[in-house]
Amino acid sequence: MSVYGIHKFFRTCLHDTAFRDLALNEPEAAMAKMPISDEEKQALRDGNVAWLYEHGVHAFLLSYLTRWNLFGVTVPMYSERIHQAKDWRVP
Amino acid sequence: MSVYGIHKFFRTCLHDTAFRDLALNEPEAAMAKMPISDEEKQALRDGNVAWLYEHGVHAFLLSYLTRWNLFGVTVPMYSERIHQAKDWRVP
Amino acid sequence: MAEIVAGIGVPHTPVFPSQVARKGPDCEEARLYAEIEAHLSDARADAILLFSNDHFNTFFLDNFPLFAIGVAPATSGPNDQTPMPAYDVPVHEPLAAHLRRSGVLAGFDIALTQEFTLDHAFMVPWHFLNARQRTPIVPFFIDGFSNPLPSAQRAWDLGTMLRKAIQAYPGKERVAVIGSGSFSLEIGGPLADKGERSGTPDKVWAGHIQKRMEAGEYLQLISEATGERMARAGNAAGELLNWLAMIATCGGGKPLTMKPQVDHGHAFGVWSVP
Amino acid sequence: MAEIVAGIGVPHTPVFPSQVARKGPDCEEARLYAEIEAHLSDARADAILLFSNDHFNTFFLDNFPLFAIGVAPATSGPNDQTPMPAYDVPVHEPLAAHLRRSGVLAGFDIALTQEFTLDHAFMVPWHFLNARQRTPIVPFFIDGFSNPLPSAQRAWDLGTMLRKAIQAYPGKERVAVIGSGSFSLEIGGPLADKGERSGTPDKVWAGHIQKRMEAGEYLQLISEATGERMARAGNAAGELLNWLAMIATCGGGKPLTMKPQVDHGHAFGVWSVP
Ligand SMILES: [Fe+3]
Ligand SMILES: [Fe+3]
Repeated sequence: MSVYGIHKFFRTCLHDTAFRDLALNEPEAAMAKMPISDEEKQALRDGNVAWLYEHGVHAFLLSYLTRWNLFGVTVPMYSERIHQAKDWRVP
Repeated sequence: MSVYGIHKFFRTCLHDTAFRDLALNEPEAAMAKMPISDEEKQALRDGNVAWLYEHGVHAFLLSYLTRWNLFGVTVPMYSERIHQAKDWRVP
Repeated sequence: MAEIVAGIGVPHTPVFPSQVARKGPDCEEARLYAEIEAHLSDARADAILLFSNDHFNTFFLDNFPLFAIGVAPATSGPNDQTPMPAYDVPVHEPLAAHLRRSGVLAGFDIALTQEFTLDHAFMVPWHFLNARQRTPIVPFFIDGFSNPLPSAQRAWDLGTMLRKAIQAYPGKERVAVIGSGSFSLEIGGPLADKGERSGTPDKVWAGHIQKRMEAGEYLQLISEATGERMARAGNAAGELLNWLAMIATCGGGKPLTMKPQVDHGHAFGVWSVP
Repeated sequence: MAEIVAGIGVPHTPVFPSQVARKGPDCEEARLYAEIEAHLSDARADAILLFSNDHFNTFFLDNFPLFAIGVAPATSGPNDQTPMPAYDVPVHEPLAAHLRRSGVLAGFDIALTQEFTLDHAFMVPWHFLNARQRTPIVPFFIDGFSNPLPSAQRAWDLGTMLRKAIQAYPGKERVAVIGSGSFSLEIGGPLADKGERSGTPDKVWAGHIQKRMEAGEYLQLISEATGERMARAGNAAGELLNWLAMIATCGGGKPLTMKPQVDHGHAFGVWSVP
């Protein structure tokens, strides 16, 4: 899994305000516009940032969740969850 | 002059059929949508392919003129004119 | 340890698919491609590394890579209105990702392309050589069309690096390598034939390239194939770089067979893979 | 023969413009940038080569260059909603085109970018150092943010090549060189501070980089700054590459001054230009 679609989802949220509004108001419709798998969709719905990070999502783009509290994710929630993630950078 | 706008004009004609139709039916409106200079516009209006080539337009993109006879340029006209151009490749 | 099992050079002339559809399987192009398709099929490849050059279709000058590699599950084409069937194309994503990573770590500044379609430069070879087999490809984009081009030495070094990277790939894949393009071809420029949109301005250079390749004289060819020399053979003559990268990836041996179409300034070749 | 007249390293922290606007000209960041702005102004540059890294704003993974150079009459920014003034930015197009051409001919596979906007990585340095002078820039994009990164050696070699290319430019331009970014910074990852979106996970590494630079120990720094080492200092720590390219372009001398902001994992530096 390349997580390209997840990256595109977040990047589009920043650069396309109409898409961002859709992601906030109708997240299922927004996700359907992106090449993301069912597993990835579930992780987004759950705000499961640890799973997303462990599967290769760039943390900078992932943290866009907190810019607009997408899927209800706040900074404290995000921080607590991301610190549970296995960090694949450090072997 | 980078002739980037001329390159973009031709490339958009191939990839965007609405723009191509505009270029055929309202060439002034089509040119106005692109970052091209007045001098470049005049060369397009005149079908002055030698001038455009000499100023650095990629011949492959330039020859898109003949795909749809943009600005009235046909293959025989194009060929005759391009052979008048100074070829900057061969010193 | 993946293995290189076939090396192939072919043109990607965009009118060939429609011409062959019209003229039938006995025309020259049909037979030349069919022989190579048979060779490729016999090689039982699991992946095909395909070097070719975009013609301002996949990429434009707003962000034009010198080298790029497509890393995605799949792609499609043609994206440039070439009269030919449309195809969905599987990509060998893990091998593509490995080659991109290996290249960057080895000092090759290769752009990463995760969402893209392909123009005739990739799809004409696909149509004739792989539309039946549907072996996943790794699309490798070399700028052979927008000056300044990478040097012939750089294209060669790229292939040499990719050869090592393929051999270091942690899988048992059998990898075929294709390079695609012309040795002499001018489209739309002053070197085109009078009254035509294109032409083959330097058949002597095209023939010379063939002789150098048949003799395995790549060092000499690389020093001869300067940007200026290629430009004088037409504005698509830089497509030689796709062949050089293919040959280096295959280890720099001689062609097993090489059949020119002299009037077209290109050839159909099969390489040894020592 | 153009001439290199200043070398500068600064951070591009996106909150700095709004913070400084709020806190006024006596706050630490305001003073640090102001000193460097004065140095740059004294250098009377005709062009500024600015190395920085895009953060998925100018480029995305559909076509993500490892190295790219902006060749256009002008650009603008920020394109990423950084709270700061919007600017139109002149580009030194002839120098940019020369450096791209020189780089390709020297074996650097640099993407060509003829229509683009800039994110905070370029616009924060512009805002503090050049918004008054408005010296035309040459934007040079180095991937310091999306793995795999170019190696530290590659960034150094890039700068060494660009130094020669600047000196070979057929014009009398005075060229300043800026590299921008952090030595340790994590945004959104597990190394961020608890409860925060970012953090400075490796102040020791940032301090070590500063010591290496002050001693001119670049060979050692290059061998230490592996992709893994930088990654352990945070997902933006690869921005060190922008500094290394700047220092090599300036001839590899020692900094004249280097003032760290330890808590931020970055520094403000001015280089000798031997
Ligand atoms: Fe071609
Ligand atoms: Fe940054």
